[in-house]
Amino acid sequence: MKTLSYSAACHMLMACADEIIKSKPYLTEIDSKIGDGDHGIGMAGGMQKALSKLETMADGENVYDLFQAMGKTMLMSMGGASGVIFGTFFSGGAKGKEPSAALDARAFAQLMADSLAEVQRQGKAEVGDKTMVDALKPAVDAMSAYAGEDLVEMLSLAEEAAKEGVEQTKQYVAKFGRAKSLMERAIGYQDAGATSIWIILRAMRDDLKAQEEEGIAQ
Amino acid sequence: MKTLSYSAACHMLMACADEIIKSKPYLTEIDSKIGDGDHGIGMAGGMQKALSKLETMADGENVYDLFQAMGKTMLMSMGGASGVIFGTFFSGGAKGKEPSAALDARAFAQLMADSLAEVQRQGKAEVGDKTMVDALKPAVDAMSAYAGEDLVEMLSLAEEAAKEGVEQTKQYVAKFGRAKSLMERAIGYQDAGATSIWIILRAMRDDLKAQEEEGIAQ
Amino acid sequence: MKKIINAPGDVVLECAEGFVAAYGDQYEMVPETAGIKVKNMKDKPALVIGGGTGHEPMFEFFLGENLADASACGNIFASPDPGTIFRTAMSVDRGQGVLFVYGNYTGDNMNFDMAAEMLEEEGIPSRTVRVTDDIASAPKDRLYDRRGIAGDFFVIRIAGAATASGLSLDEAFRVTEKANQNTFTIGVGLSGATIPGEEKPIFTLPDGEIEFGLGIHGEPGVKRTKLLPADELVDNLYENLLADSGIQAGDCVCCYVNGLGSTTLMELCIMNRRLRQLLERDGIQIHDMEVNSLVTTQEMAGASITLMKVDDELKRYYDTPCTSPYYTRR
Amino acid sequence: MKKIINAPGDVVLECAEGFVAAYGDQYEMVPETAGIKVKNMKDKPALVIGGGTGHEPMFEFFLGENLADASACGNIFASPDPGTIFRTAMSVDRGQGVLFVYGNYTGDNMNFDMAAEMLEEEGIPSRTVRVTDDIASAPKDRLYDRRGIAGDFFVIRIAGAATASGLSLDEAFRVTEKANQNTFTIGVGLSGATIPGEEKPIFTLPDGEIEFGLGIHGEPGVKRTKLLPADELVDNLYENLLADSGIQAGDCVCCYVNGLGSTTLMELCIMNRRLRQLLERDGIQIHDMEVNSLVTTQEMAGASITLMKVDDELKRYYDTPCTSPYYTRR
Ligand SMILES: Nc1ncnc2c1ncn2[C@@H]1O[C@H](COP(=O)(O)OP(=O)(O)O)[C@@H](O)[C@H]1O
Ligand SMILES: Nc1ncnc2c1ncn2[C@@H]1O[C@H](COP(=O)(O)OP(=O)(O)O)[C@@H](O)[C@H]1O
Ligand SMILES: [Mg+2]
Ligand SMILES: [Mg+2]
Ligand SMILES: [Mg+2]
Ligand SMILES: [Mg+2]
Repeated sequence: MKTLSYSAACHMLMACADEIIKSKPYLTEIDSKIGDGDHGIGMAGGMQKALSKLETMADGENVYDLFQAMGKTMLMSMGGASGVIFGTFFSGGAKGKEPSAALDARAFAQLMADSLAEVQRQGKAEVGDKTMVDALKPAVDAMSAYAGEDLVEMLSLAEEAAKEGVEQTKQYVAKFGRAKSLMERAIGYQDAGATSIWIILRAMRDDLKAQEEEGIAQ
Repeated sequence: MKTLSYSAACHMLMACADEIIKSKPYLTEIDSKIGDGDHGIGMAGGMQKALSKLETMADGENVYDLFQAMGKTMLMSMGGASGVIFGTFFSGGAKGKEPSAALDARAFAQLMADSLAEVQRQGKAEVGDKTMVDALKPAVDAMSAYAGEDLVEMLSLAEEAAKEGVEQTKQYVAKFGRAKSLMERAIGYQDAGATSIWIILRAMRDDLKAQEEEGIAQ
Repeated sequence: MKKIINAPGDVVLECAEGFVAAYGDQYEMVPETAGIKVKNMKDKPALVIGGGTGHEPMFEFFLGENLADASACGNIFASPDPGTIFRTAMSVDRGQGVLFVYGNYTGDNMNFDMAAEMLEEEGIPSRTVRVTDDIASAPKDRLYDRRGIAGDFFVIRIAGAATASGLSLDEAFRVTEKANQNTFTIGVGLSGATIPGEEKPIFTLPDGEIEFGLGIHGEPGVKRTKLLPADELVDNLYENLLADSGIQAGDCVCCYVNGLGSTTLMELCIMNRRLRQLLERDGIQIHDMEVNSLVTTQEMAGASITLMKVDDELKRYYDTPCTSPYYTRR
Repeated sequence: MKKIINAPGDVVLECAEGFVAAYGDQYEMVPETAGIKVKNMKDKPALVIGGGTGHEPMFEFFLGENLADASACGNIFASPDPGTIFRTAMSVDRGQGVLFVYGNYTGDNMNFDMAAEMLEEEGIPSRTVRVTDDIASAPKDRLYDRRGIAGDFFVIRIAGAATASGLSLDEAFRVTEKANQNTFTIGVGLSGATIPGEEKPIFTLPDGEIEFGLGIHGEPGVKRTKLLPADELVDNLYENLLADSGIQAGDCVCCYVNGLGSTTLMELCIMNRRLRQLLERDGIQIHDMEVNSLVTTQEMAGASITLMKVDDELKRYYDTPCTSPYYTRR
């Protein structure tokens, strides 16, 4: 898939929401280990609201609007640090972009990179702080480094990098959130937010692939 | 010993105080099992004040004054139910009695019986409620039943009855004080206040015996 | 349970001293006791409250304008001695006599009665109201056996307003006793508490169990159940209160949800929410509601609900503004 | 820890509803949020406080005359979303702008800043003071990294008095920020706490140990020691406060001993007793002392000491009477 149309993007974002909602118990379990166990609940709640929002947007034209609406909906309903962080993950890169009917691999990678920058501006987390940045940063790096034109291939690389990033979080001590108070005791457990990023990227890849195979997309 | 003179009574009451003060850790340990562990502290504190008071009363004439002063001092310093109960044990029977320079066995037994009545009027405890009454009532009964004239012999019978009374408290559920909340779990443990009564009666007996042997008393 | 104390024997006195260190513009120690009195005692019948300590702010610090004038303080959960009570009463008597209000416990009754006798010997009249609001502590026909728990709050407020209103001692006594007769409380305990300096908690509850009717010193309650959802718990307490008090549609009540120490204000508010629903459902008029932790049992977890049935007279005294560092009403 | 709740997801809203059930004459819900506002908002810059809940009475209920006007409430220990904050601010804005005061935490900062941007888009000016009193949470040269803990109490009181005094938003902001710059707190934790609906406590401490500098959400402190006698503990906290704040002989301070939840008023008063001794020994003037549990962490055991260095301007605002159900000053 070389271009992500408005309708394909809408489909893809809804798939992300579905996957997070399905993963609610899994995310909750992960957050229970070293956090307060509400990550799955919070993300699923925000995604549910985002889904309803996306459903009303079938007729739009600017792809960036979808990302912004999704992020804004999460931002305005979830609360906590993660509401801002994940809201910004979706909307941060889209902010201020020229309207566009579709995205190619370059534009998509740029969108993600700009989102990461915005997440870091807001949240101040660096790689190694045991947050979603540990999954997002390597994924963005992989996408930026990707020289090809295939969105599915690019997202596969991103998904792999994110997965590896989640793995890495196990060895870190947390600098944000509840896990912070556990100090060394957090070592050995993966970060919930990083896991969400991986699930989202995987859902994007899988959905675009499926859309391609079903011939829905061009 | 057939009569308890003013000075012998003063000596005897000081011996009671000494014995209780010496037994402080023992009483505390007993009260810790089912109470709040302060009985030894409370009694020893009251007895210490009583001692100081008795020391100023060497020159008195009315035996009942000694009992009243001792009880009143405890009453006015200890607080709690036990301050009233043990204060009344010493002063309750002496209240309203015609002044007297000495007591014979009859008068002494009557004094104790009147004290018991006063303690029960104040505290409402009956035999079987796991209180000092369980030791005091049988001791008073033994003294009332005693037909002889020897104070030491009479107090020996009282001491034995009290000791048996303390033993009995082990099988009771408490109706007063902290032990009340333990319900059946208080069974198997003796009551601290009953133990104090036994120690006091034993101290009276031992002291009078010693005074007799040393020929101080008549 | 770890406690921030120095020597266990000093906690009561040091607590009072620390309070006066903060609020010494209004309060001072009663000489030779660990109790506190207001600084500018008015010409009125004196209101003296007290009993064992460990229920802060109740007794010790429930003093101020239109509240009590002095507190006679014993050791933790143990009555003060008659001398302490006598000195406390003397320190605030203005020649109009003394109204004693305290919870109905053998130890307190004995010691306060003796102090009352001592006052009488000095020619100072006194009256006594023993708070008997705990409906779980004895059946209705043995009212004199009922303990005083969170209802102390209401009864003392009425007494404070009544003694400050120009009423005579006898009249203030009558109004206060009327408040007591109309005050009904039932509580539930969730966990134990530890007395400073002691090692073991005063009582323990199995995991996940709660105890209805538990007293504020850990006295045993009437039944143990599994932990219930807040609404169900309140339903249960409420039904007991209505059955015992006879309060019914058309009656008017003041309500108080009291926390025992470590139960959070959040939980108490959640309880109060349901309480209001039930009262409204049953057509019982709500004159006022308070949610607070004024009668505590160290760090015990648990709560109680108090209803005071009020007529116009009680309302008038209830509505009198009052002030203290831990409870104010305007 | 057993808690008296219904569904864990409903605690925040039900708590607010239960509060309004009791104090609905003065307060009402902010529509579409779990926060509360005063009923009769005056014409003045609005003071909006908030953050995660679970610290009751702080934030949620610290509203009233010369206190805050509305609270924007998130979940337990989690910031509210920007929409909630925006709606809360809008509900009390009277055309004179909004002063936000809250503790300095990443989540709160991000969400409140977004709400401030939203207000700006509506043409409503706002100013923000992030309370940074916890001296244990970051070194002096990273002041912007310091958390807000019990010092919220002082800073919000000053903000309440300042916004109600006729000052402009900018001036009220200046005074409040000055209060914040002069407020220093250090705390000690004795035991953990549990969030309603969760099974495990948010942190645990070994038997007989305490932790200095622990945050009000269980954030790790600076050192663990054995439980110390109260006086020694206070000496320790006090020395740290003086070293960090530079407060010295001749300075004038307001003091606050705060309990975290299950630490009793008795213990807090014992601490305050020592605090006064130390301040008097060192020739530091005491403008006022408060002992209370206004910034809590569920049923956590522990306490903190706050010193606010005051000049004549801060004293003037500090001395302004204020009223709320859980804190009143006359
Ligand atoms: N400052 C931050 N920057 C980036 N990610 C963050 C930050 N703070 C928290 N997160 C992410 O949010 C996740 C926690 O989310 P969640 O459980 O929903 O919130 P909370 O910590 O309030 O319970 C963490 O696992 C982490 O990945
Ligand atoms: N009503 C009562 N009548 C008789 N004795 C009592 C009564 N109440 C308590 N006691 C006695 O007091 C003892 C407890 O004394 P103590 O430990 O000093 O007081 P507290 O129970 O206040 O800690 C009990 O062991 C019991 O013997
Ligand atoms: Mg979480
Ligand atoms: Mg959370
Ligand atoms: Mg005791
Ligand atoms: Mg005892």
